[in-house]
Amino acid sequence: MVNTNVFLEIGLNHYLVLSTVLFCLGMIGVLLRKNAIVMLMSIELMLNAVNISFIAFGKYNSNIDGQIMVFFVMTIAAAEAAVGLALAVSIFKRFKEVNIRFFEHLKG
Amino acid sequence: MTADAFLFWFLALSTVAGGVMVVSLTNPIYAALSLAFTMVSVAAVFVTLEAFFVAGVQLIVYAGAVMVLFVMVLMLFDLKHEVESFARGKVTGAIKLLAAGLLAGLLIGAILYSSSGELGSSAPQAAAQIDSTKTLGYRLFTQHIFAFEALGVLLLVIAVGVVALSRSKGGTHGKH
Amino acid sequence: MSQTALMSILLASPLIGFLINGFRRKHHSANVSGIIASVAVFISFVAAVLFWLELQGMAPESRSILVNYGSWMNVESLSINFGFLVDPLSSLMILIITGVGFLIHVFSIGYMHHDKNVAKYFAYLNFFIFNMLILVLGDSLVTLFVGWEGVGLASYLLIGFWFTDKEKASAGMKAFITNRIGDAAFLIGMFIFFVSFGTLNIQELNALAPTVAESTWLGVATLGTLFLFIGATGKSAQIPLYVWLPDAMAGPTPVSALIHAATMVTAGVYLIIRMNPVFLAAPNTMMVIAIIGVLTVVLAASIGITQNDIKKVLAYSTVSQLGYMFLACGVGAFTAAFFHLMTHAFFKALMFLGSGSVIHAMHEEQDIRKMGGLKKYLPWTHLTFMMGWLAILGTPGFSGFFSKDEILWMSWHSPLGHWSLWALGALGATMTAFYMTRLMALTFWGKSRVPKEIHPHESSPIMLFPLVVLAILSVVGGYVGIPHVIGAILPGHPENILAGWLGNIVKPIPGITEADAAMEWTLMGVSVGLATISAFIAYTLYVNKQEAVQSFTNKIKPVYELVYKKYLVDELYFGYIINPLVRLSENIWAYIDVRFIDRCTYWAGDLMKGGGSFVRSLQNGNLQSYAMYIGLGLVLTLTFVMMR
Amino acid sequence: MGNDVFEITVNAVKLIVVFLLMVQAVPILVWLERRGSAFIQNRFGPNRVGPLGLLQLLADAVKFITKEDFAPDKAIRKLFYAAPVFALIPATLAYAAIPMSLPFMVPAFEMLGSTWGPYTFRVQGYEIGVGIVFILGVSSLAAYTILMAGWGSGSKFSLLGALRAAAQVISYELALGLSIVGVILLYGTFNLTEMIQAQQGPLQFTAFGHTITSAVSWIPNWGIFYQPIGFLLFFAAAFAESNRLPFDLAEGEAELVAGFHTEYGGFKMLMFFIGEYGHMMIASGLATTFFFGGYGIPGITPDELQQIILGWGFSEAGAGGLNSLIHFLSYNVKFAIFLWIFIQVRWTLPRFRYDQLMDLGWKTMLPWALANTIATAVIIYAVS
Amino acid sequence: MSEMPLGGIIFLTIFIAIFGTALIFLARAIGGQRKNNSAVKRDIYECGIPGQDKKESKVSVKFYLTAILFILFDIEIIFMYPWAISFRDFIANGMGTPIMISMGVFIAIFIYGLWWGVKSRALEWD
Repeated sequence: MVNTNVFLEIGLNHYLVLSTVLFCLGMIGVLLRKNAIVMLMSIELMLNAVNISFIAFGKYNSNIDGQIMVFFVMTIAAAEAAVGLALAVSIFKRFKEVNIRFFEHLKG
Repeated sequence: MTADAFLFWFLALSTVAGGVMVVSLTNPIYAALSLAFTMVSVAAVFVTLEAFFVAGVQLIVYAGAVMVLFVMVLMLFDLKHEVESFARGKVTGAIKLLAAGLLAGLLIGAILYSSSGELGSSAPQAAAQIDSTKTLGYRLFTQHIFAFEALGVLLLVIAVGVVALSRSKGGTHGKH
Repeated sequence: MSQTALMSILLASPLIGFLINGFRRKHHSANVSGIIASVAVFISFVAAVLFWLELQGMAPESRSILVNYGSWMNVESLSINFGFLVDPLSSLMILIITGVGFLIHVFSIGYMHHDKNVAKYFAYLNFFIFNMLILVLGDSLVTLFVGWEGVGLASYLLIGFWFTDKEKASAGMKAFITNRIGDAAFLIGMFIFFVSFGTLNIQELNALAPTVAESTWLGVATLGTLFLFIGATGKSAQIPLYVWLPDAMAGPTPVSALIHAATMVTAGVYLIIRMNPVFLAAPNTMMVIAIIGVLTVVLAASIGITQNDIKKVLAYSTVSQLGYMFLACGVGAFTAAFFHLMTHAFFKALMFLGSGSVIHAMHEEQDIRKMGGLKKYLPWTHLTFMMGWLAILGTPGFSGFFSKDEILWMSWHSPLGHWSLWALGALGATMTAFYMTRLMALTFWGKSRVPKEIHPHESSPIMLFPLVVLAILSVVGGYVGIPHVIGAILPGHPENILAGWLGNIVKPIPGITEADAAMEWTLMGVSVGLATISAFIAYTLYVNKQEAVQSFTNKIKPVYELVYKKYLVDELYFGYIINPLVRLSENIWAYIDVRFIDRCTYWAGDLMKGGGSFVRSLQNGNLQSYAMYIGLGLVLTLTFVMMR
Repeated sequence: MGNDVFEITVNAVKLIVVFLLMVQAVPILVWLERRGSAFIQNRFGPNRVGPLGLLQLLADAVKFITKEDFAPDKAIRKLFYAAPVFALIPATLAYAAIPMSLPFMVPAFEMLGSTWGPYTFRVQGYEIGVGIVFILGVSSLAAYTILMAGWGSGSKFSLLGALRAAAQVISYELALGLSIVGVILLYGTFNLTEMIQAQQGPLQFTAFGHTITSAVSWIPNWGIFYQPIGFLLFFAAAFAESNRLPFDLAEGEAELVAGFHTEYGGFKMLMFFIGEYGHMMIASGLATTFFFGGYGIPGITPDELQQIILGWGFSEAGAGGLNSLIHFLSYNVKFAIFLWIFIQVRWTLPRFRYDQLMDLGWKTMLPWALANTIATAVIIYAVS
Repeated sequence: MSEMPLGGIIFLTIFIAIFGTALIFLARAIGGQRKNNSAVKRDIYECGIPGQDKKESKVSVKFYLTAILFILFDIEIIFMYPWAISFRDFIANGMGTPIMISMGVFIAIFIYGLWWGVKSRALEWD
């Protein structure tokens, strides 16, 4: 059932689908990119996608807690980026390389 | 409603385009700049959802701080020439793409499936959000006060950890 | 102030003191650390006094304050709260702990002045006070056990405080391990009670126990109380687990006074008094307790006669006095036991601190053969020590007299008692008089045998202050429990305040008859007379005729040697218990462990290894493969959820 | 943006006008700066072209636009050309959010056969509820411009200059952000217009439920009297944010040539100029708004002025328009004073060393801003 | 959307982008581009010696450390904004003391972090 209103009446679902698409884009980035820093960036993308759904749910349920959660997610994401980049810099100083193919030491 | 719809589709397009560029551009600096663009677009999406303060914070924290850090670090590294940007192995690559695609499909399916329920594309309840930032502050400092303080401690710990990391002279594989 | 807040202050104050001193353990100032610790304990003491006053204001039947901090564990039928109970018994006990504890903290400021780890020392002391309070106030056996273990730990740490000395460190180990045996028995006793009564709350146990009163040896109450009693012998140094206490004298002397004389070692007695309805329900256990108690009295007193180390003498004296308390418990005279616990806390803490003062003056010399004539160097120490001596002797009018004679009388008079118990108790009292007089004579009186290089000096006022306070308490402490028969002839007929105070806690001995005043006076006269004679003999012998003592000991050398070597109990334990156990465990290890269990595990390990090498191929160290597994798992989960 | 074609059109035109206002201010400022610096340094400055050298502006514009468009070989062309364009965006977006005067009402009127209005147009690009947060967020994007230019030039001087500038900008953003917390505490809002409204009328303190009005009625109720330390910190941080002397470490000539725009010339250079002066203007506008009553006039409230103008015989709408105009002038006077202070400081103070600069930001201004915040909170808590 | 006219912002952004790009092309059209510049002119700026690539220049790691610390402190400051804006409401609701205490704890953590950063010489530029 195709409804033209799908394009004109913007509702919760639109935002959720947008969030899903962004999330999976970020997931592809994490799975496929070899540069550790780009992987970190893809993770940020995923977190942003989740934030969109948080705020959309918050708005359509009239609950401000969604925004507070986003606030927290942003904080944690920034903290994660800080630590991740500090690690990346340490690794770069040591190996002159941030391609994760060179760090496959963690295996059984 | 058409203006809102137009804005949404415009923003959705720019967001997704930015996301695609992040994943596909092989020069990490371009990828980072695309991500910054995506962040700004997401902030705009927040505005369409009437989360004004969070949108501002998204600009300040994500676009203005985190991504600047990414760009700075990439410039420090000078990683213009990437030997290989994408993972080797056609089979695993296909499986990975398939997994992501399946996940997207399943999630969208789930959203559409559940939309026949109560959370359909109905308009939001007309809540009297007189000043959403004040409400946000009120909730943050009453309901979520512990998380708030814990985050303060977390940030402190991370500051300490980052400084310690930047001092370290190498990994666990012996020292030069 | 609400009771919860008061309780919080009472408990938290020493804990905070412990934390402060623990965190500043690198500091070396005895004054600062000591004042922090002393103030912490003093605050607790004030809280204890306030509790006591609050109880005073209540009706005698309802004197009980239960402070519940919430649920600790709640598993099926086991439900334990962080509950702390203040009733007449525990209120007196916390007064003793914090009061005497405070005095000993103050004494320590002077005594530990030159030590480097003084902050650590005070931290441990505060830690001990905190755990002792938990032990005393805990309203269930589990809470009590927490404190029980905590004081054990504090005791271990403090005995081995100078752990760089190997002997002292191993003394701490010995105390700890010996206590473990008792603790194991304590736990078994607890399990027995829980299985049979379904609760570990002391109040509920006390209420439930009389319903199972029995006379067999294998009944619930008998077995449970027996195991608890074994636990008590461990903590309170009774036969057969008393061996750790004399060695525990390796710790600093104030520690010996606080932990190994006044408070911790009385925990076993306190446990029995606390649960007296349960123990009364098991007459066989009571008999065992009385016998063990009286045997300990005699054994420890006889060893005490031969010892030459001032602290060892006091240690055996402590063991022997604890024996009296158990004797009193065994014959059902719980009030008398508690009375003696209290007076003993005063005079024994006094004597230990006095000995600390002497040792301090003698520059860490503990051998009484190298002392003598210290009276003129240490007038205050001598005076206060003499008060303790008079008290322990049972001199009429001093505190020890009232409590000890109460015990002796009850051991004769109680339906659970026996004339032989009295006889052995009186013998113990005679021996006590002898060795304490000997100690006095060799240390303070007679000619000085002090080596020339040592110049004894009186201690600082900060150390004398606790001595004086405790001396006063040793003298007047007995007047709270004047026996009925003496009260009857005194003007105004003072009542036995203590018995009245504890009336609702301590159950009366079943089937006790009206006291025979004439008989009581006679027995009192006999024991006092015997003690006087023996003290007099000791005085003449050790002040004037030391040669006679020498020649006498030479004549009975084998016996003397046996007693001097503490009846070779340590050697017995080593030869017949510890070494065989070690050999047995070695064999068990060699045959069962190596040949059977190890082989099973190797086999299982090989199996796992085979499987692992397959799974390992999945774990290739590539982060993105791992992420892919997560993603695939997500897809599968979602599919499953959607299909449902 | 509006509910009908007319309003949307007016608003769009208004936005473009605001942008052009900002752009055209730059040559004037450049001229002012050159003449001003010459005055300070006892020189003449540009005085040949036109009266007082005023036509120098035009000459400069012609020169800029006729320069050869040039990029070095090692430059990354995409970034190199995109950076100056992006330099305009954050400054303009932020500047458009600052209210410049009272809104003016347009009564309903007939046009093309239908009734339009009534309308209320604000004299600013757009009104934003979370104004401060928006301005901070947008101006934090300026770091990208710097980094893009530095990286895109392919020169080590540019890169070093860009990194320095970025590190400096973000360091002072902390002090800037924190110095504003006191202002937010004071007014309890993020909205700039509400802040200006709170500053109207004579100075009055409210403590313990009593209101003490200043004895001298013409002293305005400005934020500077409540937040003097906040103002100093804000203004100093704003200097550093706009990379002006004494904080222009990004372009220390002796070490870095000209910083991140070493390789730029001609019109691209001018765009960076516009961006930089734009930041100056934002800082001046915000300082005016936070601490000096915005477009308000000391001693008289807009309503009183409206009554006075009505007394001159104007219609309601005409009086409103004139009122707006007078307030716009009031705003611009304050605004110009701050801009002059910027220029004066640039030609008065010497440059900091880089370590001094970072120390000042992290170890002096940040603690002071924090102390200011705490003090403000405690006082507000104590008096209410 | 009354609180943030998104349309206006986007319109202005796009307008400036187009305007700026147009100006650049205009300048290029007027100023022109020469095809045969000398190698020296096409090189990046250097003072008297052959040009050095930016890759060879070493950049202090301090820059990124400063940036990371900036992020962390920036978030803490951002957390103060909702507090600042609702502070008067809290006081009006009689919740002044709890909010003062909780923010006091937070600011204490902030101050400790700053103090630690200064003490550990992470903020030293030498």
